[in-house]
Amino acid sequence: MRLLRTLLCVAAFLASASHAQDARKEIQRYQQMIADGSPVELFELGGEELWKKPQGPKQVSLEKCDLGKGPGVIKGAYAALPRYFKDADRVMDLEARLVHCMETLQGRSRAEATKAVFGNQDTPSEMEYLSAYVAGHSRGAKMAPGLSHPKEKEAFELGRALFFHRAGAWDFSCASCHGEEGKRIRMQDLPVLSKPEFARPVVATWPAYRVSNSQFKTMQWRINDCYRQMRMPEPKFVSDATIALNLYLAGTGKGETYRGPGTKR
Amino acid sequence: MAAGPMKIRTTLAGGFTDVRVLMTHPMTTAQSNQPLHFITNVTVKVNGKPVIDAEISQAISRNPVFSFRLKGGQKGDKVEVSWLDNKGETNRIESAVV
Amino acid sequence: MKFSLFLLAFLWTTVWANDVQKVLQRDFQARGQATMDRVIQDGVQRVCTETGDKPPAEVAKALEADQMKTIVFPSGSLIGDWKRGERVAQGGRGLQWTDKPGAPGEGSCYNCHEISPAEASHGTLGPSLRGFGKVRGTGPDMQRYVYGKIYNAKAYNLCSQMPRLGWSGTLTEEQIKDLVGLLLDPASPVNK
Amino acid sequence: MNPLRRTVLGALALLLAKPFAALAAWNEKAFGAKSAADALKNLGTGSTEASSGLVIEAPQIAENGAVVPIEITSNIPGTTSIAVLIEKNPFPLAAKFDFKDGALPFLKLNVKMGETSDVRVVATAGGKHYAATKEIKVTIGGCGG
Repeated sequence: MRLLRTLLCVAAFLASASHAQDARKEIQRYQQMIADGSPVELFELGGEELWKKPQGPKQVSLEKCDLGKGPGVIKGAYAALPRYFKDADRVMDLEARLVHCMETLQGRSRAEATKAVFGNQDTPSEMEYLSAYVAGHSRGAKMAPGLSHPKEKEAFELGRALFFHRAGAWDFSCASCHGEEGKRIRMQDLPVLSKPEFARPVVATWPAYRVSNSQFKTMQWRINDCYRQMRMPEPKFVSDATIALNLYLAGTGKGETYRGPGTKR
Repeated sequence: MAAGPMKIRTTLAGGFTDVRVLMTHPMTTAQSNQPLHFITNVTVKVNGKPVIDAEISQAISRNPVFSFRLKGGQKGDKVEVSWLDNKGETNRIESAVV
Repeated sequence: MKFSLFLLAFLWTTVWANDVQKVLQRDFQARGQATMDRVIQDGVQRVCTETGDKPPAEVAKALEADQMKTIVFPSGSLIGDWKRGERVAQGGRGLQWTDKPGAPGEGSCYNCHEISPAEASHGTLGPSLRGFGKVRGTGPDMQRYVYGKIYNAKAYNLCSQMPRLGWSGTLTEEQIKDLVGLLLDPASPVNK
Repeated sequence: MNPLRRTVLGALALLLAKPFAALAAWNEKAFGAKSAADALKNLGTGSTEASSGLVIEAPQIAENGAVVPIEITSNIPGTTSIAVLIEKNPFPLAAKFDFKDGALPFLKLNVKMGETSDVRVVATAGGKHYAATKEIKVTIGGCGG
């Protein structure tokens, strides 16, 4: 695939700047068409199987997992995440909560449950399948992450501070790329994620299938891969920092109707 | 994920039946440094009778998605889609029109 | 008065930046060449974070002068091979945990800048550099400016979003000269 | 010859050595052809005439060549087959669909494109062959690393 990508990288297509507007429209049409023909449902299907499959020392499924709407309630659960969970005394996003359920319900060790959280095109991870399944059950629900509990407020503020915090070998913050309107990286439009009008369509379409590498990707992965490109060390999976950033984005984009899992370039 | 799950949706539309089918398949090309592995044949049957026979190549995207349209149709019609790949693996899925 | 107000704001926000740094130290881990020392902010990163990239003029001036001292200017012509420069500008590797340690880095230039008219897939985070040498000249001062700007952009604009490509060890002296060539050489497509 | 083309050619040569006929019908010669003209000849649809009854719905620009969505409708009465060719792919023939009684000559599929290319669609109806083409430009966005 890398070779094909490299070949595609050198393929230029815009004859002149005057065509930029048409090009944008055509790219939107492309995005619409790939969304219509997306294999995203295959991942939802795979996730349903894993959700119902008895696993771990206790050989139980995740069907009793409480994602915030009560044990076993999946409908609308993703749209209300991240949020504070009293039983864990912590703000959690979907993936953090799934790990929690794997530990408490299935008796699995944290190390085992998180040993391969980011899959590849040949072996998507359990986390990716489950995210697709759970998020799919929020289609049509309004995004309403937890923003009222003191720990939720604290996490939101930490997320904001992280968003603007410059560090790493290249001095980047999230805002270095996502801070100014109307900018692109290569041909890719960059949403200003600190502004609701830009954050809303983004949070309403993650997690997502990426056609460029045929992989289903979660929000934890999205944050991880941004930090990789920012030349930072790696954020630990479902650490407070990643959840805070996730809540900052979800909170900034709240109110949008969830229409994911999305399909991206 | 070779020969993973398939998904099918068959819905009555104005005067025809819309069939949308998803297949889990790597559809590898040679440059992935993996053996060439792709679906070669796809067949669509309605109530056991073949209506579409397709020969396809590695130029079809990974995890193939196809839409077809069947003439007329009524609720309860059985639509079956099956595939065969170059290694002889196969998979099939059936659905009743809604 | 103005400055003391700034100092006050500085002290208040310092608490936040320190907190964030502690969070990063707790919640991030070294991977490959992306080691944990990278989460420790240097003075430039700290001041820019705390002032929302708008440092007071006198602070900016002082820190820019410090950054200028980090630049090692080679002697002689700084115009390298624009063809090699184009490859450095196209590539996006270097310093990530997925990159091979010790392998030559690349500039990621097209991610943010329009450069050669032949490459339509360019970003817009930075200004267009088309016709750079033709418009701005190619003399020793301009060569020095371009070399220095690529080596350490913060010496010219403290809170620029452009990485310090030489200072960070991303690009070598030769690679930067090749990029200077790409922007200034009259034979480069940039100036056609 | 570009490296993509070379590796695909090599692998296809290996593939063609296998006893493929033992499985279902798969037109090795047409799929192994390196030009659209050869592929069409091997499909037995060598001479075609342009037809506005053959409609290709596709974006003019594909952000990623790994997935290029194409929708094809034939309004030509009696259409029995539709072939899809990507002119500049190492092996242009992507797929061929035979429609029997009970199916409408319509399909939607996702194809891979190595570079900007014409997409040619050939429909067969009443023993005649009809063609339509559409150019799709391919690019890729995002960071290079």
